[in-house]
Amino acid sequence: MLLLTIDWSFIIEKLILISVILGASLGVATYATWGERKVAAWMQDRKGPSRAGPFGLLQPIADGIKLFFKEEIIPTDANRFLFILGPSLAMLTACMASAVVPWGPSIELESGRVIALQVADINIGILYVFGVVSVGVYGIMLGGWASNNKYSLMGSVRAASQAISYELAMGISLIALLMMTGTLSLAEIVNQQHGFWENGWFTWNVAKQPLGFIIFLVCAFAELNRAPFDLPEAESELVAGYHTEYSSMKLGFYLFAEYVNLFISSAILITLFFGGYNFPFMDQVAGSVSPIVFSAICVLVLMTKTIMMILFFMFIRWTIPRFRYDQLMNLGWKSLIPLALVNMLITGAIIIWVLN
Amino acid sequence: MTHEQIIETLEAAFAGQLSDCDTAHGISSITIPAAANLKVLQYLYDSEDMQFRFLTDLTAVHYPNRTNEELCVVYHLHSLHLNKRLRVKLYVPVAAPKVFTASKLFSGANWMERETFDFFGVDFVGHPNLKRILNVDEMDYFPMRKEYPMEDPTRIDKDDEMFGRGGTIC
Amino acid sequence: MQELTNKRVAVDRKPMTFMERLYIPTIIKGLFITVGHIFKKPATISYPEQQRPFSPVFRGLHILNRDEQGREKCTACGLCALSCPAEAITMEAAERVKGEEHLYKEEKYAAKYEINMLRCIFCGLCEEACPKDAIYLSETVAQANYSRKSFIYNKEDLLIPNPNETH
Amino acid sequence: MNPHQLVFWILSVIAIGGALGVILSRNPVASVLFLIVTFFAVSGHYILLNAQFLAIVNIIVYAGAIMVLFLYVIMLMNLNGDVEPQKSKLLQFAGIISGGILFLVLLAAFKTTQLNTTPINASTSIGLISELGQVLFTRFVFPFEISSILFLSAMVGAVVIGKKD
Amino acid sequence: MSAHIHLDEASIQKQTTTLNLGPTHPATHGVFQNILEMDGERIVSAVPTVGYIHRAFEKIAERRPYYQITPLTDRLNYCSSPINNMGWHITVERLLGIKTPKRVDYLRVIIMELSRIADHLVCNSVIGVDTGALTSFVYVFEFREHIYEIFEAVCGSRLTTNIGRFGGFERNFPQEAFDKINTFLEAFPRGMKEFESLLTRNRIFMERTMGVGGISAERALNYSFTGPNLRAAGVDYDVRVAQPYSSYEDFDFKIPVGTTGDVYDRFLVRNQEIWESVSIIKQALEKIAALEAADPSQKEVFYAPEADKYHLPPKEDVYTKMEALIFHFKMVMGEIEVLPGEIYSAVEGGNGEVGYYLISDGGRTPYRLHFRRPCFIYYQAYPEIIQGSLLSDAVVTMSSLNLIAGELDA
Amino acid sequence: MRPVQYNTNLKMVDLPEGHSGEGFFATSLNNVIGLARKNSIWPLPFATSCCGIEFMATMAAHYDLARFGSERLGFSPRQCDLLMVMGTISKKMAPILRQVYLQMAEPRWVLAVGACASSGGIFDSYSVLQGIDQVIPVDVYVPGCPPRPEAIIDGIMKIQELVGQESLRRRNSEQYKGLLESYGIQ
Repeated sequence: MLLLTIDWSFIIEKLILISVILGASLGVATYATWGERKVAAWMQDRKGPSRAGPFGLLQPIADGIKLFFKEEIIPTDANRFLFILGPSLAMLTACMASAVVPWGPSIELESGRVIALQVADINIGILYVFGVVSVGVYGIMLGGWASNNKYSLMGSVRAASQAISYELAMGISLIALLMMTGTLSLAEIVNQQHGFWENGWFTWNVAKQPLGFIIFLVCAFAELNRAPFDLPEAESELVAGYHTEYSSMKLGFYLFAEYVNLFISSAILITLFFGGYNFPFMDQVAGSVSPIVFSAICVLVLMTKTIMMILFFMFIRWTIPRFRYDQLMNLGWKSLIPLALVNMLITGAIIIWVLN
Repeated sequence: MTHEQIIETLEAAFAGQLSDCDTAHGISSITIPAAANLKVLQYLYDSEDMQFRFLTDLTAVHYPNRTNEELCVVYHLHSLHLNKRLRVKLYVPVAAPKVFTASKLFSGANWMERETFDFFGVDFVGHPNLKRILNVDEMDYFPMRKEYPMEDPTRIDKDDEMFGRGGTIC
Repeated sequence: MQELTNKRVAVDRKPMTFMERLYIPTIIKGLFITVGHIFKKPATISYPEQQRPFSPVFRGLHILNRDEQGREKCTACGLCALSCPAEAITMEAAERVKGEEHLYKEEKYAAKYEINMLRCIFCGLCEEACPKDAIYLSETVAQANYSRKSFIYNKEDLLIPNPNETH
Repeated sequence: MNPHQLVFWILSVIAIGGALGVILSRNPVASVLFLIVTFFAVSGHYILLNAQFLAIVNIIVYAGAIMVLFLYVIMLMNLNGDVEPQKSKLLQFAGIISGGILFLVLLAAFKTTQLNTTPINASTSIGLISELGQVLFTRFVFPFEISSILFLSAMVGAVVIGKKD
Repeated sequence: MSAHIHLDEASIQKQTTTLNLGPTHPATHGVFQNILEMDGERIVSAVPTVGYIHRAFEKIAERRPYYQITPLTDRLNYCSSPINNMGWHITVERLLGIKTPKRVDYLRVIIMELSRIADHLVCNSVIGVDTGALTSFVYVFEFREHIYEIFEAVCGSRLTTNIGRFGGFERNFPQEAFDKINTFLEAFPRGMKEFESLLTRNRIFMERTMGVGGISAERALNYSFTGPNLRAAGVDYDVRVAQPYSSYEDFDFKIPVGTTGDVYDRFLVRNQEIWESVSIIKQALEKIAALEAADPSQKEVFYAPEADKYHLPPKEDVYTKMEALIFHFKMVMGEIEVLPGEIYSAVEGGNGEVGYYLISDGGRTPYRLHFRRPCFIYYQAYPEIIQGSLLSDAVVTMSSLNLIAGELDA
Repeated sequence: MRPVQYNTNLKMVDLPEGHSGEGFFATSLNNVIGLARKNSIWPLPFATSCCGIEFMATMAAHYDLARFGSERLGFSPRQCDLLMVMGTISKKMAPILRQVYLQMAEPRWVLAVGACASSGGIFDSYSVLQGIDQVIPVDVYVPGCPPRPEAIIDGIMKIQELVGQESLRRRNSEQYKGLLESYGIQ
C-alpha cells in the first residue's frame, strides 16, 4: 500500500537526473582543477601540467588516485568524529546546491510526460541555495576546530566570520533582484530572462541589476573562499588554513568541494543574472530543431556560460592580492551592505514609480 | 671635521685614556680602556660636532698571544653628519671578559652583542637578554676563539691524509 | 631627518584617487595584463626534451683532459685539491714508469683522482688552479642520483674519451 | 501508514533525540551540533506542513547563522568539559527540584488538553511567502514591527559593546 | 574530551595565545622562528629566534686563503651574490692599495647593479606572493632569468657566481654578455611597468601595505638600519653616495627615500631603485663605449695591471714559462703577500651596507674577517615593528624587510 | 682549450634495492597507482638558503615544474609527498627537519637538493649538519651549489622514476621498517 502510492517512474527519472547532475558537477569540478592549473600557467607564461596524458589531461585523475592511496593521518589530539565529519559535510553541502538549478527547459515527451531538467522546482529555490550555502561553512569550521591546530582554528574562525558577514550582503543584493522578478523559484527566474532582448531592453537580469550583480559576485567570491577572499586558507599566513592537518582523501574532499562549489555557484550566478540556459534567438532555434536537441543546446549554452564564469573566477584569483582580515570585514559591512541596501531602495523606487 | 680633528677632540676629552690612535684606509681608530666604553660612546653620540649616532658594527677579535687582553671588542661607529667612520677598540682578558653593554644607547647593539657573546664569550654587563643567538643553546664553548676547530668532527667523506688541508694548517 | 645628500628624491606615494578606491578599475587593468599573457608564447623550456644552451664558460661537471696523443695531462701536483674550498678533490700521485709514456704526459700522474660531486660547489677554482690545463668544467649538469656513493667520480668518469681510441 | 506519517515519525525521533543530545552531552561543541540536527528535523516538519519558506528560513537563520556564531564563540572561548567548573551539590539539588516541579506542571497541563482531531484546512499555499506576508502585514503587523524594533535595539547594543575597545 | 587546543593555564589567565610562526612556516622562508603572543589575530609581542642556518662563515674565513673566500661571500646574500663578491674584492684591494682601472670599475658597476635589480625583484615580488598575488612573482622571475644568463655568460654560473678576482675579473666580458645586457635593458622596463601596474596602485595591495610595519627614521637609525629599509624611513644614506667605491661617483643617480618606513614605502623605494639601477647600467655601458672609443686597447682591460702580484698569471704563460708557473703555484698555495693591517670597507648591498672588517696579519688567511650583515642587524627591530599589528601584516612585513637567511645567520 | 664540451660519463645508477621487486606479483594496479603517484608529486619545499632561490626559478616560467604536476606546493607536511630539502641544514635545524619528515604521510620521499643539504658542501663547520642523511633517509641527491633548475628537474624525474616503480607493499616491508629504524623512527 505504501509502496504503491509512490510514482516510481518519477523517482527513477529524478534519480537519473540527480546522478547525471552529480556526475557532471564532479566531472566539471575535476577538470576545473586541471583548468585552474592550466589557466594559472598560461597567465604566468608557463605551460602547466603536460606530462600526465595529452596536455596533462589525466592530471586530476592522477591526483585523485594518489590522494586515495595516501596514508590517513588523524592527529592524536583531534576529535576523530568531527575530524572526519568536516570534509564530508563540505562535500555534501557542495553537491546539495545543485538540486534547484534548472539545467535546461523541460522536455515534453511524445507520451505527454514532461521531464524537467531540474531536480526540484521548489518555489523557494533561491532560499534553498542560501540555506545550503550557510550550512556549508560547518564543514570548514568543524574540520578546522577538530584538527587541534592553531592555524586550522584561525582558518576556520576566519571562514565562519567571513561566511556570515558576506551572506548578509549577498542576501540583500538578491532581495533587489527578487523584487524585480517577484518570485523565488529559479525556474521562474530563468523563464523571465527568455531570449536576450525584449521590449527594448535586455532580458537578462545583469542588465537590470548591474550593481546587485557586482555585489553578489563579490560575495560569491567570499563565500567560495577564493582569492582575493581566500583568507581561511591563506598559505602565506596560515600554512594551509583549516585543512593544515588533513592528508589523503579527506584533504581531497576539501579541495574538491571547493571546486564543486565553484561550479555550482557559477551555475547559479549564470541562472540568476545571465539568463541561465537562455540565449539570443532561441525561439528561432527552437522552431527549427526537435525539442530534445533544443534542450541539449540549452544545456550546452548553460554549461558554456558556466565555464566562462569559472574562468573569470580563475582570472581574478591569479591577478590580485588578497585582503587582510579587517579589510575584508570593512568591505563587507561598511561597503557592500550599505551599497546593497541602497541598491534595494533604488530598485524599489524604480519599481514603484517607473515601472508601474 | 677631519679624522685628525676627531681624534684630537677625543684626546682632549678623554686625556690619557686613549691609545693607538691612527687613521688608515679612511677610518680612524682609537683604543680605550674597557671600563670607559660607555662614556666614550655616549660622548661621541652626544657631541653636536661629531654626532656618531650610528653603530655600524660591533664584533670581537681573539688574540690568544696577548696576555690579559686576549679579547678585543671593536665598535664601528658612523657619523652620518660628517660622513666619517670611527673604530673604537677595547681589550679585555679572556678570563673575565666584562664589557658594559651599549644596547641602551643603540638598540641595534642588542643582537650584535649577543652574537659576540655567542662567538667569543664576551660578557656584556647589563645586557637585557645575553644568551646564545646563532648557535644552539647547548653549546658549551665559544667557537670563534682561536683554539677551537672549525671542522665538524662527523664529516666522513674527506681524506685528510691527502691534499685536503685538515685542521692543522692555518 | 636632515638631508645627507642632494641626490635624494621622495618616492611617489600619492593618496588613492577615487577611481582607485573603487577597486574595479585597477582590477580590470590587472586582468588585461594577466589575461594578455595567456595569448603570449610561454617562456617555458621543456626540459629535458628541450635543452637551454649553456654559456661556453659554464661551470658544470668536471672533465680531465688529455692531449692530442691521448695522454692524460694531469701531473698530480695537487693544486686543484688545495684550491678547492669544499675539499672535494682527493688524489694519489704515482711515478710514471717506462712504457707508460703513451698514457701519461708528465713524469708524475694521478693514480687515483676522485671528486666528491656532492661536496663540490662548482666554483671553478680547480680549473683556474690547474697549471697543466688538465681539469676543466664542462657544460654538463651533474646528474642527480640515488646514493651518496655514486657521487664519488673517479678518474675514469672524469677523463675525456681517448681521441686515439675513438678513431 | 502513508509516507507522510513515516517521514513524520522519523523526523520526530531525530528531533527529540537531538534535543536530548543537546542537554545530555558534556561537550558544548557536541551540544551545538545536536541542536543543529534538531533544527534540521524541525525544518523537516515545516516542510511536511507545506511551510517550505519557514523551513528554509529556519535553516538559514538558525542553523546557518546563529549556530555558526554559537560554535564560533565556543571555539574561541575554548569551552569544554575539562574547564567547566563542577556545580555544587546544592545547585544540583535545586536543579532536580525545579526540574521536577516543571515536569509536574507540564503533566498537569497535558492532562487537560484535547487532541484536535478536525483537520485544518490544508491549503497547499498556506506556507508560501505571499500568504505569510499577507498575515504578517495585516493581522500581525504590530507585533512584527515591535520585534523589528527589538532587533534594531539589539543591533545597536551589539555595536556599542563591540566598539568598546 | 581532548578536542580542543591545549592552552597552558597561564595563557588562559592572560587571554592570549602563543603562536609559533616558523621555522617551517612558509612566510618565514623556512629559517626564522617567531614566537608570537597573539590576542586573536593581533600580535601582542614577538620573540624571534635566528641561527637556523648558521654556517660559521667567519670561522671558515679564518681558515681559507683569500681567494677562496670569494665563494663564501657568494652565499651570504645569495639573492645578490656578485655584490658581496665585489665588496670582498674591493676590501682586499683597498687593503693592498690597488687602484682598479675605470673599465673594471664600470664593469663591476654593471654587475652590481644587475644583482641589485635581481635582489630587489625577489623582495618586491615576494611581498606580492605574501599578499596573495603570485602571478607578478612569476613575471619577475622571467627577468631574473635574463640576469642569470648575463652572469652565466660572464662567469659560468647563475646564482653563486664567484665572479671577479682581486683587481678585476677572471676573464674579459664576452660580446655575448654585452648583447644580453642590451636585450635585457630593452625588455626589462616593459616587464617592470607591468609588474608595477599589477601592484603599485592596486587598492588591495596599497591597503595591505600602507601603514603596515612602519618605523620612524630615529628608530631605524638607532637600530642601525641601512639600505632600502632605512631609506624608506626617510634617511638618504647610501654607501654608493656617502663613500663611493668602484667609481660610483661618476654616475648620476638618485636616492629614492620614503617617509613612513612602512611596507609600501619599502616597496616603492625598491621599485624606484630598480629604475635607478637600470639608468646606472645604461650610463656604465655608455662610459665603457666612450673609453673603448677613445682607446681601443681598453677593450682588453679587465683587471688592474698593478694587481699582477695578486692575480693568477695568464694560462698561456703558466703552460710555457717557468717563472709564471712558479708564481702560479705560489698564488694557488695562497702565499700572496698581504700587508698586515686592519680595514673596514663597505658596499651597498641589496639589503644595505655590507661591511667587511678584515684583520690581516700578513698570513695566508685572514686573521679575522667579520661581515657586517645588514639583515642580521635590522631583524632585531622586527618585534618592535610588528607589535600590535595583525598576523597578515607580520608576514608582509617580514618579506618586505627582505631577510636573507644566509646573510642573517652567517 | 676545452676539447670536449660535455662530460658524457654521467654516472647512472640503478634503482636502489627494495623499491621495486615484487617480481611476478607486480600487478597492473601497482603500475596504475605508480603512474598516478609519479605524476602528482606535491613537494614540500624546505628551502633554507641559496638552493631555495634556484627552486623558485624552477617553479617560475622558464623551467615550470608544473609540467610534472608538481606545482602545488604544500606547506603542511601532511599534504605533501616529497620533502625537498634545499639549503644548509644546521645542527639547530636538524631536529625540526626530522619532525617535518615525521609529520609527513606515507608514502613520502626525500630529495636533498644541493651540496649543503646532501653533504654539507663547503660548510664543513661546527654548526652544519654534514648531510641530511644523518637524520632522515634520503631518496635522491642533487649535486650542485646551487644546482641549476635543470639539475633540480633531473632530481625530480629521478624521484618520479622511484615513485613509478615503487611497489605498493614497500612501505610495509621489513626492509623499509629497518631503514626507518636505523634512523630511530619507531
